[in-house]
Amino acid sequence: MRAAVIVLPGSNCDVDAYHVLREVVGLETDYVWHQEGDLSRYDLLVIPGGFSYGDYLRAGAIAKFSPAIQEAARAAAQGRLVLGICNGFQVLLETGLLPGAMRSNESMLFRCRFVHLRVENTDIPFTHEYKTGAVLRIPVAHGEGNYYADAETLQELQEHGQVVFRYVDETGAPTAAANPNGSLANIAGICNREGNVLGMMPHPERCAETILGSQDGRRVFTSALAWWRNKGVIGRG
Amino acid sequence: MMWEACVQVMLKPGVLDPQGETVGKALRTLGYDEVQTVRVGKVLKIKVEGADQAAVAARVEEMCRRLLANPVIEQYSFQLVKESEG
Amino acid sequence: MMWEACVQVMLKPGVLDPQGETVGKALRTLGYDEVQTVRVGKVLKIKVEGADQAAVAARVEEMCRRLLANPVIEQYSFQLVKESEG
Amino acid sequence: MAERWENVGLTAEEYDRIITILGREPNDLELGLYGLMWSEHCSYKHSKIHLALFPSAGEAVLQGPGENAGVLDIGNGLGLAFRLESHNHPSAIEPYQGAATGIGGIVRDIFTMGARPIALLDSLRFGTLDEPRNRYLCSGVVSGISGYGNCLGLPTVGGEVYFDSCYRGNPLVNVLCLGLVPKDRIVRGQATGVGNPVFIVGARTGRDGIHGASLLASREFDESAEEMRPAVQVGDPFMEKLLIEACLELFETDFVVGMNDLGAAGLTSACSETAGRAGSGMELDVALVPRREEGMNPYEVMLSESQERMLVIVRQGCEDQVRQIFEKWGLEAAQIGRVTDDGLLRVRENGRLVAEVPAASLSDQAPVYDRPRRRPDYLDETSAFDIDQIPVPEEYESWLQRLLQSPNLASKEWIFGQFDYMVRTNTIVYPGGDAAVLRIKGSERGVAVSTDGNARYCYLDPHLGGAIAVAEAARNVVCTGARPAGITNCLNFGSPERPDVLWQFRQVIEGMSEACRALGTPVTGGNVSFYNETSGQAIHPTPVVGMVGLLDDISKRCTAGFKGAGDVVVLLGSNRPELGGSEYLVQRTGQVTGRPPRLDLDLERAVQETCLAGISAGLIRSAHDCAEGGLAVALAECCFLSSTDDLAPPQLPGRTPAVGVQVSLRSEMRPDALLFGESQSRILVTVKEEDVPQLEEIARSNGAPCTVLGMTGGERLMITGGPAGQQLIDLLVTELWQSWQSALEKLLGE
Ligand SMILES: Nc1ncnc2c1ncn2[C@@H]1O[C@H](COP(=O)(O)OP(=O)(O)O)[C@@H](O)[C@H]1O
Ligand SMILES: [Mg+2]
Repeated sequence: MRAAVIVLPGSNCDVDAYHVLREVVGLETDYVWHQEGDLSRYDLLVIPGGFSYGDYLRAGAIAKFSPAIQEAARAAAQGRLVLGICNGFQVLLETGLLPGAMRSNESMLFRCRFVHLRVENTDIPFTHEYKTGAVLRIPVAHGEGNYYADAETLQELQEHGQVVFRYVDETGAPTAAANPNGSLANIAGICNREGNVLGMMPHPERCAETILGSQDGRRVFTSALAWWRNKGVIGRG
Repeated sequence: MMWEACVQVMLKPGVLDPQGETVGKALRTLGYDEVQTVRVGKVLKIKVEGADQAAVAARVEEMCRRLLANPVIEQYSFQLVKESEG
Repeated sequence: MMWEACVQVMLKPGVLDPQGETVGKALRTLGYDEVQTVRVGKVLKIKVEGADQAAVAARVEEMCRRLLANPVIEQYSFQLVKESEG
Repeated sequence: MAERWENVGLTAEEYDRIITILGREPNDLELGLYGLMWSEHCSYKHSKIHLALFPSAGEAVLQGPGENAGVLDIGNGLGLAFRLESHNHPSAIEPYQGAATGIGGIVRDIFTMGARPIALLDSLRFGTLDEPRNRYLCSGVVSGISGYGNCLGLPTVGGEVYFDSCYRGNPLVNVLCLGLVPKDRIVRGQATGVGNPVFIVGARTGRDGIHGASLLASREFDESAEEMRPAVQVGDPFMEKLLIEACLELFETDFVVGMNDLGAAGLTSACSETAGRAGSGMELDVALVPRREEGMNPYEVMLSESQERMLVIVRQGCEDQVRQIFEKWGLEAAQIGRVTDDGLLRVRENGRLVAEVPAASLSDQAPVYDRPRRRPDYLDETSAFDIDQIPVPEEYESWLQRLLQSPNLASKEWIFGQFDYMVRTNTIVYPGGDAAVLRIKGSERGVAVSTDGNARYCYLDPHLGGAIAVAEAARNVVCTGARPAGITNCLNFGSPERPDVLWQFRQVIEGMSEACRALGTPVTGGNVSFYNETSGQAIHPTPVVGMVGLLDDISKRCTAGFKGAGDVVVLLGSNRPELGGSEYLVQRTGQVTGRPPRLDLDLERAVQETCLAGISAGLIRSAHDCAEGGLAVALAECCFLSSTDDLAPPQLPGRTPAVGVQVSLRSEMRPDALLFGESQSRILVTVKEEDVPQLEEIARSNGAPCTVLGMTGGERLMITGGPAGQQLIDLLVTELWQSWQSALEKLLGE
């Protein structure tokens, strides 16, 4: 499997995604500059966190026009894997690859801290190595992670198991206090209908090594690798 | 000819506006009890070159649709004003 | 009576507007070569209760000065519109 | 009418000096250049001779003071570039942008050296939070740092904040940046090689900030600040991020001869400094400088302090490749001049000569002053203060509760939680403890870093206070298992034209130097911020020390929180009845008074060596410095930060505490001094019961006092002690934690 980390002007978690993919998971990984128009050789495209174009106007808004992001849409349509983390998630929303939109955190403050996430759907390439309902400890670091979708979209998301991660407390309950940003229905990550495009606000690449306080994010990457090795069949970890 | 498009982008009604809520709360804390609701949006003043008002308007409309507003949560409106030469 | 104050807050001329610069560049990259400059500001729609227009205007003016605009780098203007009852 | 020189802030003598240098009267532009470069901010004319006292040499020093940042050798072929800088005056006018552009400036200082910036710290001082203005300044500054630093993708891993009425009207915003550079690729701010082209890259030049940082920071701060308002600049972190990446990409090539950021005094400073350092000259044409505004005259172009710009001196013949790199990152790079060998800075406008002065005369021939110094009178009163005037309180629990909610001692998570302290995944000890630790990927090594400076001690005894700032910073770093390696510093003072302020300044430097020598930590650079006063009222002398330390093996790193129940709590160092200058005394009397705690540098070293040896032998399971609030507060903090994780954790902030502690402090001392006194050279450590003798042996061989105080466990913080051995504190840890954890948010969250 070959992975690409798309580097947009203003990306800054590109180094972290690269480090995890290459050093921790051991994938062949390249940085690709956002002007790159042909990403057909990659099985996994990661749109990393950061502040693409300074997050000016709206987070992710300007990035959606980059050739590499347009390529991500093609990859998604072909069933290859696309993962958007934090700003990458915002980009996926702006491009329409995932439904909904992001607003400022309810507190209007940037918040960096560890939260708990419940894995709601373990039937997709990125999460099949988790146990359903598993509670993960994983960091968030964002100022605009307050997910919004209209009622209809929300219902569709729920019906099709597209809500992949929810903010919960230590016991796994999706309480208001456990929600770091006011996100609708405590949503922290969603996927497309097919499950090959995942967007999430928390940072799995920041908790894939014990030295960083948690390894709970690692399986997002190893799941993807196993899925690819099994030629698209989901194996239970 | 030079035009100034003044574009307003607001969150759709019904979409909770955290910034508006925060500003509203701050105003009431400062003693402005008469404040009922606050909604915060963006205004963009865009200077564009163009011969014909209708054509310029169509282009600005397109900019709004493609980039300036996110139709999932936002709505936009704009006014076009002719700039005095020089 | 209910009023809506529509407050515009813009950076003062001469103050760098990184957001405007970046949006302008993005628009030109998208092919809108006619775009000369872009300045981005805030618009706040504030619903206020008040009997008398002049008094309401004075209060809104004060809100702008004290909280809504940062006089060091920003300037503001506003319009007051009477809301239809109900 | 004001004299010519007065308009640019110079004296008649300084004007004469310019005439001597030039052999003629300067024209207006030339005079403007001198005015700026000879301002206190740019020339250090009042501080230079005192700063020379700092020990700046050391085996590991790859670059000492004089460049944009100091660089220490940290092994593995790497240099650690770091520097601390103030942005006090801009932040007082516009807290968000002032702090943001402060970050922008210090980051440029680091990557100018060829270093990849890896982390930030912030040291802040505000007036008390009961005043709305101070709350506004504090939250504005914090969001400015957050807005700019987070966008750059730089973790802000630590810092400090104090609230004291002396900073009312004069907040301090000092920021520190660290960067890594291959030892053999350090870039210097030097313009060498006759004929080499000079580029300006990054943002366009506007009228913003003309007479900004330099003049604002070189004058007393009063109502006239109002009219300087247009001098406030807006930062563009996105532009800066592009600039960092482009410059670092450029450093991979061999196209660059030298580089300098454009900070205070803009082009004037960058050109004259690079030429001055190299002993060369430079010729430039202001008409070639890309502008953001029309109609700017040469004076404005030369003096503009527009942000996010760099001056790059390039090897002749590489112009196009250089342009291409900047183009890739969407940045403008304009060739504006070339290096000459005649020592002159020659400025043209469309070819017409508009200024011609010796470059070095601007950058390092400013006059140097040794102005009068005098010990201030208030010291007689404060040092005569007698603690026996203050009755011993009835009970201690409510005092502990009160202290833990004081914004000076409460959890700072409301602040650092707004900073992305994890990005780049190098932070392996998070903020919230003593020092942050960053791993150096691809090696076993790590860097620990902390900023410290208790200004109350400096106010009460500047010599001692200066020494304590260094000792405490070193102690913080030692608590993680890192060996202190060097410091940078920022000296925030009132007007140097006042003898009492200058006396304090000198004393602080002497104290710091003494401690640096004793602890083997050279000073690699720093910054001076004078004129921090409002209406004749100066701030407390406030040196801030930025200390870095090195860990050879990061798997041995140590954190402050207790690691579960059943460990023995040991105090390295000893308690003395010292309440002078303490937070407790301020809370009780409303006054900063008394004598600060003593500092015995031999003892300090013994304690630090013991702690380091204990950590590296794998005995010490947690280590925490006793600082403000004294032993009781330190014990509470060890509980608050406790966990049951077996692995050395990065110490996640904001988690509910895991264990309590029970200690007995046998002492004849009055209990409030015992609990809340701020004696120096104390570290609280925990070890397994069977390891106590081994730790005692290490302590003995180093000559450090070592006392078993008690045991971790339970849910309560229990302290017995004092002359009668009575119960002093018995409180539920989670309850204390809640008020400590939420205090700042309550005050600032609104
Ligand atoms: N302004 C700040 N920015 C970031 N971190 C901060 C700030 N203030 C305090 N901290 C962090 O909070 C913790 C406690 O700070 P402090 O009380 O000054 O510790 P100490 O007394 O041990 O020096 C440290 O980890 C410090 O880095
Ligand atoms: Mg400290």
